[in-house]
Amino acid sequence: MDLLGHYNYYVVVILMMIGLYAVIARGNMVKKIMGLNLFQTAGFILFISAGKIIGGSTPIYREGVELYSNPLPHVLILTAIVVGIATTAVGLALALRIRETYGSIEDEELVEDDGEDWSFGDR
Amino acid sequence: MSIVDWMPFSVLLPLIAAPVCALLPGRMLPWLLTLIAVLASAVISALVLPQAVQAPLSYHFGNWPPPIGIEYRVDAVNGLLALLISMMALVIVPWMRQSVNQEVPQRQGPFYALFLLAMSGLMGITLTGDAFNVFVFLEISSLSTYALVAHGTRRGALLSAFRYLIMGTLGATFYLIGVGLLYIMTGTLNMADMAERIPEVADTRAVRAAFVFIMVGLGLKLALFPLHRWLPGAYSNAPSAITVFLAATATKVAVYVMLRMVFSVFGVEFALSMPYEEFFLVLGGIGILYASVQAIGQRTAKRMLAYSSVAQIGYIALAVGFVSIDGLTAGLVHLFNHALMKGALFMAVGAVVYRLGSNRIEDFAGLGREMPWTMLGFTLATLSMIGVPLTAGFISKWVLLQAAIADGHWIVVGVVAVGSMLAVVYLGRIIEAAYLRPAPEGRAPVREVGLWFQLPMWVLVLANFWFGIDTSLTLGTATRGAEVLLGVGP
Amino acid sequence: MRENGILRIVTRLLIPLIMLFALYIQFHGEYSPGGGFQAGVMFAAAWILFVLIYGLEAGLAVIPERVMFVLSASGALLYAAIGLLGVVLGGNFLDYAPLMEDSQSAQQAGIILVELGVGVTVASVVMLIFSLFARRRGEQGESWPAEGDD
Amino acid sequence: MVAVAVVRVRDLFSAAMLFAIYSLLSAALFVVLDAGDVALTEAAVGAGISTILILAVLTLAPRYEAAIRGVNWIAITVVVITGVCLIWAVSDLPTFGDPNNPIHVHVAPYYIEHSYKDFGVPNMVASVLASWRSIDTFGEVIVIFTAAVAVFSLLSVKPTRPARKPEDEA
Repeated sequence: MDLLGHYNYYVVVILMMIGLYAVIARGNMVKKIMGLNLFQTAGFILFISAGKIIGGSTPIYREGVELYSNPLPHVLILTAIVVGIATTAVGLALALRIRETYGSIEDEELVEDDGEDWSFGDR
Repeated sequence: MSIVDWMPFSVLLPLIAAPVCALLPGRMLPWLLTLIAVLASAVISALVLPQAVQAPLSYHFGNWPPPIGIEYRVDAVNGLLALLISMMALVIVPWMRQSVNQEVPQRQGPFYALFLLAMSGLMGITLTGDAFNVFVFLEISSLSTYALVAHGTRRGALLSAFRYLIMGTLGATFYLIGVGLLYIMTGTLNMADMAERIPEVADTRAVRAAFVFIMVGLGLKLALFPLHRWLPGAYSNAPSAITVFLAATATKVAVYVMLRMVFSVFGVEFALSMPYEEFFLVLGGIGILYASVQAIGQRTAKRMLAYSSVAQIGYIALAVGFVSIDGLTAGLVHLFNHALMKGALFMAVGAVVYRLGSNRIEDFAGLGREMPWTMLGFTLATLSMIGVPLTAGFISKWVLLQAAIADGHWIVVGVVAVGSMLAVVYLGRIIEAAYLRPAPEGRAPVREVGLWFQLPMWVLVLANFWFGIDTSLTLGTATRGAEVLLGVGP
Repeated sequence: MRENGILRIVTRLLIPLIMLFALYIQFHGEYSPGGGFQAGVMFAAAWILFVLIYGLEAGLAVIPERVMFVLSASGALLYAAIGLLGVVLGGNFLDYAPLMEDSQSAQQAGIILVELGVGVTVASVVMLIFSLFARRRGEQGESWPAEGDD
Repeated sequence: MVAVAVVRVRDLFSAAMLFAIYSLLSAALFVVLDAGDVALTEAAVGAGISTILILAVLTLAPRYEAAIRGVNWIAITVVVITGVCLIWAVSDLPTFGDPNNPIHVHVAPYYIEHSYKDFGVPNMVASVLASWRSIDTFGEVIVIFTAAVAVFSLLSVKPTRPARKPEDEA
């Protein structure tokens, strides 16, 4: 019963781990952004799952319905989704510019170019 | 209208000015609007602080009482921080005009709009009393910061901005998950309300995990060692003006949120039941040593100062690691003072970049004669950084050492001493280059920069001395803030 | 894709429907799922569909980028103005109660206006971002003809 | 699961498509969980806008990502630690769907009760969004506006900027 009662949460954790792995391990910037999105969406499912009441209904008032699911997480996640798409857009725009200036969007290929030592002037 | 009614406008005015600013043509108008908005914000913050020190002020948006609605809640801690942010912005905006003209030659409306958004985002994080609202304003300030960093003229700016974006978003999402777990356990998002409800559920693993998630998320944002990797690139590749602003404010706000969450929301007992103290002392200590050594090896001034910032965050982490009035006071004072010193240092470097187009350390050779005022300012700010008596830096180190000695943490005393030595070494390299080495053969004579650069920098340099001598504002407010955080005193 | 007659006709039928649906979502958001944000995205999606079929120039002829930019700012400003109106009329920021005598209709008016601000901003921002990305492609195509083999 | 495929597939184009499917699936999940508004948004944003933007970038970028060299052990360690921590935490959360969870007995009942009574607005999500937590939504509008300004300032620069010499700037 306990396992079933938390099924949603376990799924969330697994999705989160997949997304996080993509962000850290993948070199491709577009992939990183997708991973970030996976990670965020998993977080959203966590909130929404918490807002659900079994037997409850969508939080829109109707005559005779007593039990509604919690509207507050829905509001938070709406906001968070918007924030997510905003981040995605900016990230992709950056990836585009990087591709134009460096000719690649593989993060690892660009490591040396990034000037971690910042020693351009010595060459 | 009383001051409480004006309080949220220190956030809202720049926020509302931003869309207008984005539409304005040319260079002069956006800058002027930015200046006005920032000035208004600073005036409001200055008026709010004395009241907030007496008793916390609360403003209810839409007139809905919390926890139903969202409130802005200002006490000594965030009042001080809000004052710091808006004052720094006020000093930087006049400074940035020429520098931005050089580095952002295209349309400047959007640039200044982004600056306003970044600033008001930080202000919003500082003032709000709602855990989710923090996330929203965090994203406002972060998104605009990523774009601002990408405005840097070096092509590395894009890459740094992208990495900053990935790390920053991860941090924000971690924070969001932490808040989500807390919300699931307590049913509320208002910080004060959460604080009341956490003791009931403090023993659950979910709340503990929430604590860890929030710490990691904010640790990413504040560039706590070992999560600092994004910071040097972002600082060194951003336009000079943005570097000054970021160094002076952005990480400080993350520190503040962390303090607020740890002490005001989770509470001291809960924090002590987690390995909180060890966490901060160890990471802070290693951070200071590691970043200081890194700073010595850097070839450019901006990057060196960026590593120095990571080290300074280590000091703040050390200070807040002591769960005592002295420790927290030291952390808050250093938060404030470090903004003053780093602001002045980065401004001096920015002026050099403006003239030379370079900030490699060997290019500083001979500048002591050619740009005497800039380098004098740099040197004086360095003194404060090292912690020479009569400077602000001395005050923060003094309080920190007192706290360490009171707790019997002798290793910390040693780390602070070594860190200061290392600071002498790395900052000394620039000063040595500027004063002792002759200008390279064949370089065209470098002119001193104009008043627009000088005045703001000297305001900060003198502030370093002012707050080194008269500590009533910083130390007094910080002590009060520490009392508020620990929940003692009136 | 642009020469395909079926696609053109289907889109021509579809776009007004999507727009109508967007408006429905916008103004019916109080009664059923939806609201400014969803409507804005929906509206923008209709425009994007138009661009995919008829090309970016045709799309920009309907709404130039400059207008989108102004609209996106003005949506946010509309929101702020509603908030400020509450302050001017003696309440707190985003307080709708002082807007009208009757508190219920004041709240409704506030919500509708605010949602309108959200809708305008979101629609114009999404269109703007899409157009910026799409335009990039055209410009790059001219300057980077040999790229694309990797 | 689709998510695994999104990460595994090296063809970014297919990954984008799978990503859209993933978004649609989560939207469906949101409907099941009574979150109609969120589902609508997720479907429009995740499956619509994000995917379109990703595709727009992909037309300009190589379609295949570089081969992965070996296994990234650091990433796996970080992910596993996070995952274990989360599993450990979530198994302690209140049971899914129980109406007596703290989340349902504090604050939320006020919204549910007063939305229709005080506002005459049946959709509680709308009234929480636009009235009770209105400043959040204002922040949200500002975020999306920030994104517009940011993308605008990033992409309005001419694409073929001459490669600048790093020496002469800093």
